[in-house]
Amino acid sequence: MRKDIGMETLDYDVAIVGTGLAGLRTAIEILRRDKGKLGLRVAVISKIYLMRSHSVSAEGGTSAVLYPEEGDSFELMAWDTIKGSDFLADQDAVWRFVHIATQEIRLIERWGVPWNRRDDGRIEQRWFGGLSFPRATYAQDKTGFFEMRALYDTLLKYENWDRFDENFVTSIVIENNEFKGFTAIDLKTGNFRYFRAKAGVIATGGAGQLYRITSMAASSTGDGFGLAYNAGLPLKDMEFVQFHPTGLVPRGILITEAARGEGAYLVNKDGERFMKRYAPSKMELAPRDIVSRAIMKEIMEGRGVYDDKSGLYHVWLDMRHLGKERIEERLPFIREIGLKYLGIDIVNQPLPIRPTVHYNMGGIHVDIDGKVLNASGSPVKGLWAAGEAACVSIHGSNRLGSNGTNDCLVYGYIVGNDVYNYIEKERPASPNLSQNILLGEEDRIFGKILGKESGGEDVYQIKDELKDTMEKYVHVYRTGSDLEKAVIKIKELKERYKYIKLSDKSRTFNYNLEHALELGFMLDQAEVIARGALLRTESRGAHARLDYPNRDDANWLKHTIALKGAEGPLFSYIPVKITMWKPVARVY
Amino acid sequence: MKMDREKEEKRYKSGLLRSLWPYNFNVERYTYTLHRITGVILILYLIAHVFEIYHLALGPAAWQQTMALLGSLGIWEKIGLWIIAGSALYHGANGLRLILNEAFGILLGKPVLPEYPYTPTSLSRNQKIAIYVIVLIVEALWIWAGIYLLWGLGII
Amino acid sequence: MPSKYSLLKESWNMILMYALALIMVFVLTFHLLLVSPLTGKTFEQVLNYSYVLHNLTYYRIVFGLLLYAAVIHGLNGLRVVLIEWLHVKRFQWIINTIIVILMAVLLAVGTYTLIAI
Amino acid sequence: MKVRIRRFDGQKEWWQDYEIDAKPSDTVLDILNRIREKHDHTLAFRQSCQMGSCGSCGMVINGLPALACQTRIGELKTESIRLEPLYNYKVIKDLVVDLTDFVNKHRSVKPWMIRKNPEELEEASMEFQVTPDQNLTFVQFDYCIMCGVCLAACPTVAIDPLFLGPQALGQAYRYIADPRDEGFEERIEVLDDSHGVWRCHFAGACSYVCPKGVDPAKAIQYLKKEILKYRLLHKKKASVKPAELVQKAPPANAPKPPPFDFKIEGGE
Ligand SMILES: Cc1cc2nc3c(=O)[nH]c(=O)nc-3n(C[C@H](O)[C@H](O)[C@H](O)COP(=O)(O)OP(=O)(O)OC[C@H]3O[C@@H](n4cnc5c(N)ncnc54)[C@H](O)[C@@H]3O)c2cc1C
Ligand code: HEM
Ligand code: SF4
Ligand code: F3S
Ligand code: FES
Repeated sequence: MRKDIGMETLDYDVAIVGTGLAGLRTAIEILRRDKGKLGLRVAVISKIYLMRSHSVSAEGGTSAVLYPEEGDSFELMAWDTIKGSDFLADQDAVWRFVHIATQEIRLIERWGVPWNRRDDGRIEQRWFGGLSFPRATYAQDKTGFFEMRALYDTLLKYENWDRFDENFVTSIVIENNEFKGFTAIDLKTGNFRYFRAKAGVIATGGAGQLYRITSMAASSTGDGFGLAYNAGLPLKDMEFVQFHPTGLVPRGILITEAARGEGAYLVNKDGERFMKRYAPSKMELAPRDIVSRAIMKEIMEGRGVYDDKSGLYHVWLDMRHLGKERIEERLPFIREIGLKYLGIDIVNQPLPIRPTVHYNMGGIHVDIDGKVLNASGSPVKGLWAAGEAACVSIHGSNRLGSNGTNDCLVYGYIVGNDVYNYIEKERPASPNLSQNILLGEEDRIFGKILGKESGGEDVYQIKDELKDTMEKYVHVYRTGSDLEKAVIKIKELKERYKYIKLSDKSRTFNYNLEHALELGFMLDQAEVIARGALLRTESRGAHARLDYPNRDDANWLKHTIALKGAEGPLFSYIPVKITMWKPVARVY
Repeated sequence: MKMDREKEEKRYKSGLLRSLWPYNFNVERYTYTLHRITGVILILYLIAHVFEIYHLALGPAAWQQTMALLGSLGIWEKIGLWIIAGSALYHGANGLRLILNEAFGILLGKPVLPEYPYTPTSLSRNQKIAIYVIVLIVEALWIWAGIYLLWGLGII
Repeated sequence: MPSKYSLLKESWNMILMYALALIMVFVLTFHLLLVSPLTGKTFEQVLNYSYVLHNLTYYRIVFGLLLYAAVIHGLNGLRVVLIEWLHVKRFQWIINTIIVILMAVLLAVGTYTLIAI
Repeated sequence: MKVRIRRFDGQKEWWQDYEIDAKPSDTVLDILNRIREKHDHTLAFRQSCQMGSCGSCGMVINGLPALACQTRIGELKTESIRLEPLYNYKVIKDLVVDLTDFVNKHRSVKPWMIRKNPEELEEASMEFQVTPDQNLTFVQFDYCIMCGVCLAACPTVAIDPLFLGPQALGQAYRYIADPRDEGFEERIEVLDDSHGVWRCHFAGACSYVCPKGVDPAKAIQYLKKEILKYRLLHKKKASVKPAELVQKAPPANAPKPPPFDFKIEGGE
């Protein structure tokens, strides 16, 4: 080992990477069950401060069945979810998911979430896209933020965990199908760290930064996907990238679906509520893929509005008829965003919006308990994934609005319990690992990337081009020729990535290095997404091909599995679990 | 340019300066600085004052001596007393406002749903009015005291 | 982590601060009035030995109150400023001790003055 | 547009000037990103959500602590921008400051739900019933995104690093005001300390700069009032009890999914 580099080994029972809703909920569940019984020690790792995770941006709501006496039911929620997913969801997982969600909502209520209330003090719910019953529980339009706060605060209550803010995880160490820990860089000191743990949980969220117009945080670079992919684990259904219909022009900041849930209109250039042509019964409250496509169609057919400042086409989101009082009570953040970034007050002006990247339906291939599966479909010992990073799959090819946060909560609960049971039952020993793997990883980062003096490629230049490529070719509507272009361009970028040179050589807070590593992950994912989309010759949910406009259940009712090969990803397919409803035509 | 940079450097490091330098911030932070400075001035003066009055107990001669000693300060005695009078006026008036704020929760406003652009109710119009009233009254009394002390015009 | 060295909870100190401040609003105003132009005297005249002596003996109770209120409030205030400025928890008791001694001295001198005149 | 940035690389500090073209609608964070991507890769600053809800990007902009992603160039109305790391923190590199103390202070005030009977936080067959009006008594303080900007403005924090600071105190009050919480006595044990709530002298700068309208100054003054009430009159805030779940039959006209094509086994 070189002298100038410090390497620490940190011993824990459980290491959790990612502290969005999923990561925090998992940590709490483990500590909550333990209560000092086994004295489990948990490491909570995040590349930014724990409470800064992207989940704080979630706005609209969290679905759960709270009022069976008013006509809601588990069956109905399951049906909505499955129909919304265009029947690509695993139905057994959905069935389990809808049942746990209710308890989660009430539990986090007790931990402090200030849900909006009815007059009698019970939790209020509202409409969301694709629902048959208004079951999106909400706290104004900062739902995710308040949930994060409650979970973060609750986690502080427990003793047996250590926080590792600003630790960037660089690889998952797996030997003989057994999880052995994570390697990470402590951004503050630049030290290399090995988290030796008996169990690991990946909850690193989505990859919105692949695109230019995105609603996701700068930290959402989908590192979890890259980590798993590089560790030889399969990714599932990555070509399904959700575009949220209403992103604020030009940046893509999210205007929550709750705005439409409260009754906002989508209006084109001519002042027409165009949704009547695409989803006559649900109108603006159709699922996201349908509305996104509708907006893009309007724009493509020349009924969009041109914004000369940004050079983008958009449509209007009109909330003027809601009235100031209702907006202030239920959508204050949206009003703030409009005022803050465009100087537009939604009380008396419509907002310019267009689809923005929002969610990755796909993710790390896991089973119904959140255990990460390997290439042959059996669980990796000691490794779990939860939240947006994992793909069970509950959301199939299109997630319903308000089903993301409860996925995180429910799977946080399930995974936390599963991890605890595993440790309680099997009492695994602390893994030991040959030093060589660690030295190799250390050398890759500090020697080959940070230390390299040759080459002249610029990280940010490549990132820019990648974003442009994805934005141009792998967007809401896709065609074979576009996707081919994307694949070629990404290949070229990957080649150039090998010659990057960092200009920041320091150890403390070397964001240059972090971005370079992230870019590596992003290029891999972009390739998986574009190649997967090219192969899937049908239109399903969020994946809409202009050259194959119809759903093709005969050939494509199956999940895509992508594995890292020597020359880019290798694809295979596994069947969808259909236990309740057979696929039918999806009309709204 | 170089001067400027050094000044910046100083402001950056010193906790006491940073604490008492309210430039760029809200009125309340100015009142905080003043309250603190006047409080310290007053207590330092009080210590001296107690010993000053102690000479009263030693008889007229001792008292005259003390007065003479103070008198030898010339105009500075007056200026000093004027500052102390001002301090007492300001500290008392602002202290009263602080008591209303801190101990009785008055002038703060109820908890609300914040509306963008955020204007905190605790620093709202009522608070500002209270401060300006205090400043006005103190200012007026202080000028009066100045006329009285510095020019010896006792009769109204 | 309640500080080991604060015998009283900090809130009692502050209650004292506020209560004495409220008392002082009246007695200090009174004191200032006695040396103000409203007395119809010039500045030299209000510092006259017999005038001061007369006031102090005549309103002995009021001035006693002012002495105690101002010394306790003021020194407690000074203590606040000092513990914030020096902010080393281990040394807090030193500050407290100095303040208490100073308080005792001032109150003794002041009380003696009020009694002796 | 000229941008002056206070830089620090672990040993030396210096001001660095950049010349950037900017639109009035750009945020300061956009400018910083542009500098990092196009001009100077070594510049370090934090960011995440880019929409003013995560609290990463607090810094001092033209002498006033604020969020970079929420400050538009047009609003600043100045020809040049001066950026410094947050005041009153230890600077690690460039605009990145050390928040360890800040986070620990927050934790020390027990910012979590406390019930006399902890079991009530473990199971939840039914929610606590809190009316919208009761909700209003604390939601404002729950808006805190933990950006730490308020501590950079507070004059007491500037001299007293042990002072808990407006964020922690505001959060303590957030839970004290919450009708579901019963941890008042436990919490004031920490707050009523020589570097606790009484070191706030209502400078109000915290509320003045808070980017989310949390108004911590208000919370702290109310906190003082509550503590005085408790000490002098032995009064505590009232709390609500968890309600019982009442199950009722669904209405006849409830929407129904299509019948199952298969029989489901198990489920939860
Ligand atoms: C704008 C917006 C609004 C939304 N609104 C809703 C809504 O209304 N309702 C709903 O149900 N869903 C909503 N969603 C979706 C939902 O918010 C997300 O699916 C969910 O928050 C994902 O949470 P997570 O815990 O999986 O990951 P995240 O919250 O994204 O957290 C990822 C974590 O992983 C860490 N991490 C990543 N990489 C690394 C690494 N290499 N090393 C260390 N740590 C790492 C990050 O630091 C972070 O802590 C919304 C999403 C967006 C973008
Ligand atoms: C009308 C009379 C007075 C009133 C109403 C008053 C009020 C107050 C109040 C409310 C405070 C607490 C401020 C806070 O912590 O928020 C305070 C602090 C203080 N007072 Fe007074 N006071 C008065 C007179 C005096 C006098 C006569 C002295 C000096 C002898 C004095 C010295 C101080 C000092 C040193 C502080 C601490 C300053 C600080 O913490 O910033 N006060 N006063
Ligand atoms: S109170 Fe306001 S300024 Fe302080 S940390 Fe919270 S959000 Fe930031
Ligand atoms: S700025 Fe500081 S002094 Fe108090 S009111 Fe805010 S905490
Ligand atoms: S980047 Fe999240 S608050 Fe600015």
